[in-house]
Amino acid sequence: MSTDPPNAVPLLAVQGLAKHFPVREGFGSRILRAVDGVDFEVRAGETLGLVGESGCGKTTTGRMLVRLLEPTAGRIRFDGRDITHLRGRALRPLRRELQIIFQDPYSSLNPRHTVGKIIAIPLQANGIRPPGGIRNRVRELLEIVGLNPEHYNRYPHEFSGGQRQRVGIARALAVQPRLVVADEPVSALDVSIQAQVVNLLRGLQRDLGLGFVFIAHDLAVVRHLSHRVAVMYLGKIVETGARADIYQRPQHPYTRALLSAVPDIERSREDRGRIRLEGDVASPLEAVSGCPFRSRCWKARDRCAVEEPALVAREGREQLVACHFPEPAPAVSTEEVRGEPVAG
Amino acid sequence: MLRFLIRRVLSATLVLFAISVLTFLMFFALPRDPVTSMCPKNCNPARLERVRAELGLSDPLYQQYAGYMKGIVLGRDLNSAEGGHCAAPCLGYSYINSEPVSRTIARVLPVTLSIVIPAAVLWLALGVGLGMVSALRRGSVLDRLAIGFSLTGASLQIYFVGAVLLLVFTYTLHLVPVPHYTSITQNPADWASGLVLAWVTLAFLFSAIYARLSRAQMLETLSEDFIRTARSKGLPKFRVYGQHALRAAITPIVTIAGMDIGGALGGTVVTETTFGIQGLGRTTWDAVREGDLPTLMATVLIAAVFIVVANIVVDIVYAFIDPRVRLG
Amino acid sequence: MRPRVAVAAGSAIVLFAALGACGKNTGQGTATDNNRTTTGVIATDPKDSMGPAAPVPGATKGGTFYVLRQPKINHLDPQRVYSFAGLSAAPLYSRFLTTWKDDGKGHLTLVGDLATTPGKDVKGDCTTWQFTIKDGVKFEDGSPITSKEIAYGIARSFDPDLTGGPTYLQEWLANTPEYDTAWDFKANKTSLPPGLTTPDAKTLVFTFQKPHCDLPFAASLPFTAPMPPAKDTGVNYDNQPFSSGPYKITKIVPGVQMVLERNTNWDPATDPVRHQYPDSFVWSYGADATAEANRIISDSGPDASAISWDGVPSTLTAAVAGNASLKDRTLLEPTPSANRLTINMQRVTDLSIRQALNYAIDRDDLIKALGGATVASPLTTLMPPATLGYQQYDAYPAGPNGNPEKAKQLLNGRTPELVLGVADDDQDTQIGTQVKNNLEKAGFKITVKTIPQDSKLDETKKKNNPWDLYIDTWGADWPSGASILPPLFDGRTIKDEGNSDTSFMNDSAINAEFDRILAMPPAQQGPEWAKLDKRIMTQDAPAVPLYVDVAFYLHGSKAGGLFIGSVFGYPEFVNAFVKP
Amino acid sequence: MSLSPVEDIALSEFSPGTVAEPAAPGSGFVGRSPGQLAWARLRRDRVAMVSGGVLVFFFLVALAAPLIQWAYGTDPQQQFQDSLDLYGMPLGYAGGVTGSHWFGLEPSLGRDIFIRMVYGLRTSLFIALAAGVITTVIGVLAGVLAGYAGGWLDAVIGWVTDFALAMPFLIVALALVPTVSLRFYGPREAVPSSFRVAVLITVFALFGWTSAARLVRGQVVSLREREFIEAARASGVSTAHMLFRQVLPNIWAPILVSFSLAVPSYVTGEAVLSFLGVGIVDPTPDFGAMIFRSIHYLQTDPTYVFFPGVTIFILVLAFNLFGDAVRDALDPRSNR
Repeated sequence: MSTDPPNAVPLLAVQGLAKHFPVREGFGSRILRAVDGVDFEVRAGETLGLVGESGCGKTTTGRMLVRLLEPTAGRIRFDGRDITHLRGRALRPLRRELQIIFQDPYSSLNPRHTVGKIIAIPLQANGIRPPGGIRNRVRELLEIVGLNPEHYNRYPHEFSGGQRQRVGIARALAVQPRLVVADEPVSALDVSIQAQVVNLLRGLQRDLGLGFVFIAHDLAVVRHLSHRVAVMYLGKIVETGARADIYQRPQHPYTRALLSAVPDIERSREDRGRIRLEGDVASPLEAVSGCPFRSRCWKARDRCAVEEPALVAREGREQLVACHFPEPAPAVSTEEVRGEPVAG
Repeated sequence: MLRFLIRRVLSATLVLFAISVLTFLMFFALPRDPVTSMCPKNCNPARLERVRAELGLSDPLYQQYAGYMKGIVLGRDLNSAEGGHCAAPCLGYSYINSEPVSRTIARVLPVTLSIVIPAAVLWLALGVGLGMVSALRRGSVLDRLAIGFSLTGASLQIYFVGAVLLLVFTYTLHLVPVPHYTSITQNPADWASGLVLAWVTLAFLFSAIYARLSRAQMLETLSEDFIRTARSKGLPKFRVYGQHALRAAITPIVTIAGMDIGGALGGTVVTETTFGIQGLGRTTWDAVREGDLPTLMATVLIAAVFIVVANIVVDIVYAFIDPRVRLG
Repeated sequence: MRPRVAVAAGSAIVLFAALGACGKNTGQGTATDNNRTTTGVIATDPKDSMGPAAPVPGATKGGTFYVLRQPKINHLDPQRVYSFAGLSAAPLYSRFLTTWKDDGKGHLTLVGDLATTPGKDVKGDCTTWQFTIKDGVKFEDGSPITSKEIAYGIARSFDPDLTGGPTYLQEWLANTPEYDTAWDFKANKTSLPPGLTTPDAKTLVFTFQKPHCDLPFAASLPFTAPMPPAKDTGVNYDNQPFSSGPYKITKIVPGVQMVLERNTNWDPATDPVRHQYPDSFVWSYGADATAEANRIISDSGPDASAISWDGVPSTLTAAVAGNASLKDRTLLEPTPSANRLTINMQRVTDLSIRQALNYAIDRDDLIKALGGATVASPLTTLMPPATLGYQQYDAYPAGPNGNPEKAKQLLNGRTPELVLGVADDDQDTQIGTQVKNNLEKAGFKITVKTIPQDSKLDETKKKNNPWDLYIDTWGADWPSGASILPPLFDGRTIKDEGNSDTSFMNDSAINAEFDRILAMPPAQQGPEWAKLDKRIMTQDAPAVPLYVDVAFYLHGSKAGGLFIGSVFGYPEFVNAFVKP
Repeated sequence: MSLSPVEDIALSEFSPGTVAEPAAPGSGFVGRSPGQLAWARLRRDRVAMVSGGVLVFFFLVALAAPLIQWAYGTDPQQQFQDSLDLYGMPLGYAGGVTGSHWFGLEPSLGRDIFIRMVYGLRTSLFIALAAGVITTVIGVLAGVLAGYAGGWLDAVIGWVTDFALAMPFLIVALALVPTVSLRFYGPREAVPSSFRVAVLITVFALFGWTSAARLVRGQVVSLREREFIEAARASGVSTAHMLFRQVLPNIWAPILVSFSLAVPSYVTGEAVLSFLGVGIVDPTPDFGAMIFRSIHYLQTDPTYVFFPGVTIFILVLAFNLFGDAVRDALDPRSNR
């Protein structure tokens, strides 16, 4: 469990961030609104959990944060500087401060390079000359992420998935960034390995004072790392707040549904009160009218079809929710925030 | 999609335009003086000059080119030796063949179409079928035979196989008539029997390439996660292979098939020469050798049209079979 | 396993190619009769010009005769016919002023065709020629052929649009090579060119400003075919010639086939040479020479009554000539097309070098390189043996394989460096190799320079062309020395380009001889040309005579009455019939 | 046939270090690169070794042509027309095969087929290899640029590709050769065969790069989506590093395969051009020209067809098999 209170100055500030992809179907052309106006802030050393089902736009958001994708609209500020449309050389300094860990440990490592080289590339590309030499720094990094430093000359195919993900983490850490976007870093791993990697990240968070934007598709993984959590649905944030608020008092029906799906070995299947969402996810291709979640929401009323709910604070808390009919009281049985990781 | 199409068509038009200009220029770089072929045996420089002037060949090149292009779009008046007015699309008049080029094209184009289209159907069916089956029955005797077949086919040449097939089936065993062309509307049976050797030869060599390609593609696709997932979900084997795998494996085949068929429609010089059938390819070759500019321009442009159209069709088909592809 | 299967399958196919590679070739074969010479007369007895033609032994009526040929005939319009295929086909559907009675064995008689005689030299000085048109000659629609239609045909040959045909009559009548500016056909369609008159419907008179004793020969070319002015469709006439011969064209599918059927208005009694045995002739286009030959060898279906017009390709001769069962289905004759190694006398001015070249040449091996005895037959004279009055001689006797020693002796230690221009196609470059290796044995240094095939003829015909040696072919329009030696060696005709005198020889004594012989009556010229031939070779050696082309044709077992024409050396169809 | 990477991974999962080369104690771990693994797989592949050996043999023969001539005792230009019959066909058995003429004699000119094939291989393989290398380099550059840069550069390269594909190859070749040779050589100078070789290579280079370009572009477009490319981008590497260190090493397999297919196609393509008078002309020995010429003698001199025919078949087959083997070795997944 993280201890340091979040810093007061936002390191990363995102306003109205949007990404639209043109999609051609048959003989027509439509716009896919992958991310459609997202606001959040991350303070130095703080970890924001970004949660949502696949296809909700969280990965696209992550890619835009590290400027691998060009935002369609909105603004990204890092350390007070507008980085929304930085290009080429101007982007270089940012690369040293903002790094990314990828989801797929198999495709994120160049199979033709040794892990040593993979980790060294960010150093070389950014002209960083560590005091002991690049080679020593790489060994150090391998040690930090829990790998044998003598495996410097090995190729990715000689490692397991978990080991590879550690290499990916070492690469992200090489330039000593202040913020790391972790894009579902464990979802491709076996459950037993997931826990190891999550623990590694927690350690890094604690020891290096790193800030994370931790992207995940379920709330379970995020719980142990995040100071704050944002829930995304169809390219929008539907609820955001401090971890404890989100987990104990989820107000948006979608958050509730997600939470109910968190496996909990201590309770029997019957009294888990799992909410099964029915209905189809609205297509991100269709023009939005009203609440995007209404097609699956059991509380949907006429108003939801007409008016889109704004992301605002309800009940005077620092918990923002975009719902006309937010949950009034804690209804999920996961009352307390558990300090232990989900597994192992 | 519509915008994509428009852009592709515009780009293709530009390709055609560039090719027509280049062909025109190239033609005048050819060592042969086209006028000599229009001048009787004992023609002299004065007469050559006069013929040249009459045919507009002493006009500046750009003017000649403009005249030619105008003919295609609007039609134009040719001089009396060329049969007078020539309606759009006017491809000009060939002194070598002493007929309007449009007549030559009308004659040879169906020949090439008749060779290529059935052959393409054959080679695609045979090649892709064989490749799929051998991928699914990997390691079996059938697979090995198919590999042997495709390696052999891919290592042989049309002129070689064609000559041997002709010698064996036509001249020695008399099983197949001598290759010839009859219009399909006139006598479908004769049409088929006259071209069957050409089809078989083309199909043999091409299907070999397609069998190799589709086998490799199929194997690669079969090892992809989504196929394994589909199988593990218990979806019937036939549906998985028939729909999912085939669909994914066929995209690269479509690309290559488009290029091959487009190119072949533009003329199969070697095939036509091997089997002695006068199609578009041979006509192009003859036009180059004989310095027949109007025929050359027409055949080159038609060949180019086939290739660019095939490319566009491939892109469209691609978008339909592989929804992942965004035409951007 | 994988490679074994593949290799086995592949080898099986390749081994197919090796089938039949087991017989021993001992070098037996049919040799060409190289000694066929031509004797020719101009008929003096009007009976010779009368029909009907003598029946062909064994000929029967009926059936369809097929002619296989790769490209279509480029012109069918008689005023534009000049290709050998056209000259071969035209007599089937059109008649001319005069024509050759040819027995296929070298005996030629020039007779009147539409005319009652092969022309009458009115004044005895070859300037005025009169023809009388036969009675009973008709077009395919039954309308009579008169001197008017013949004159119209000749008149339209002045039209510059109607390219392709010969130009003798036009140039002689207009007395200038610029005949089409001297008399504009399009502006004067209702009148006749200068010097051509039709005093009445039966009489046609040519009046020349200069003597042209060869007129009766020239009149045998198809451009004297008649045409009713109403039927003239200009350039499109190529696709629908109006028949005056024994057959009429009933169907043309361009590039595919041409069908000729009996013309019932043709009267055999008026025709001294043509027959009308088959019901129809079908020219079918497309197959190449190899395919044609193989079809004929198969001898099945319609191919049994067919001839392959493109001849037996040299790559197949061994299979055809070595096959005894095909012997009675082949036609093998030397033709009048003479090939020579032209020496550019502007560049090679030293007679002894030109003579050394003549001694050095190895005709035997050259002919092997060309494809053997069925492709070419050695020649030591400028005129081919098929010329009237021909005399065999060898001015530089060196044997069939040449005499490099004798050549070296003449060169006397010099090493002349000569450039041989050849077309850049496969066949010609091989011949270049052959000639180079051959001549270098005799002490020459030869550079083979390839010239783009399409332009080779034009380039070598240019005065001041940069090459020393090149191979030329001459096929005369009629078998007289007059149509061979003066065009090839009269130095007064040399112009900037388009020369026939590609040796660029200009010997005033020889030029005077040309004038002297040309003024003689055609029948007496023959021996004089033969003498002059030898004199040119001995005195000037402007070329190395190499070989004449050999006609080697194959026809189906039911095709009869075929022979190789003595005038052009191509198959003739006037006697053709289909065996039942 | 080959150890798949799955097995490698599985092994490393359980006992890291066992798959590595048995390194001397204390010298640290040295991993085996994919290239080394591929080489190891290739070495264990019998087909690859046999086809590779055949290719090496052909190259050696081509290189050692003068040496072979010396040992064989016959000049490629030497004519033996005394051994031809009156139709110009070789006397004796099987197209004139004798102790001194191992593969018989050419009809017509009567030159020795064996020694001309040896020299012809030299010409043809040189042209094919040079053209193969040049077209592959051009194709890879164009493909990588188009695929990686996308946007207008992709559009322009795509357009040029379309243009090159639709361009009338024959006409360009036929117009180019005489025009260019006129520019460089006088009307009385023989055009040396080296010049013709250069022109042929140029013609192939002008037209042959498109398929490699398309292939590479496709590969790069799909690679571009791979996360390690994004990772490199996030690391702030330069474009050159991206193209040559990240992208290129991952597309060697298709490049090598397309190269191995291109080379034999140039051998046969060159045959067609020679036939049209654009390629290598007599008397320079050329394998492609020989094959094309020999086809016409299928009925009368099968031996003449047989030896060049079998040789090109084996050559192309060896290229195909070796190409496949290389692909399997580099990218074992495709054969899994």
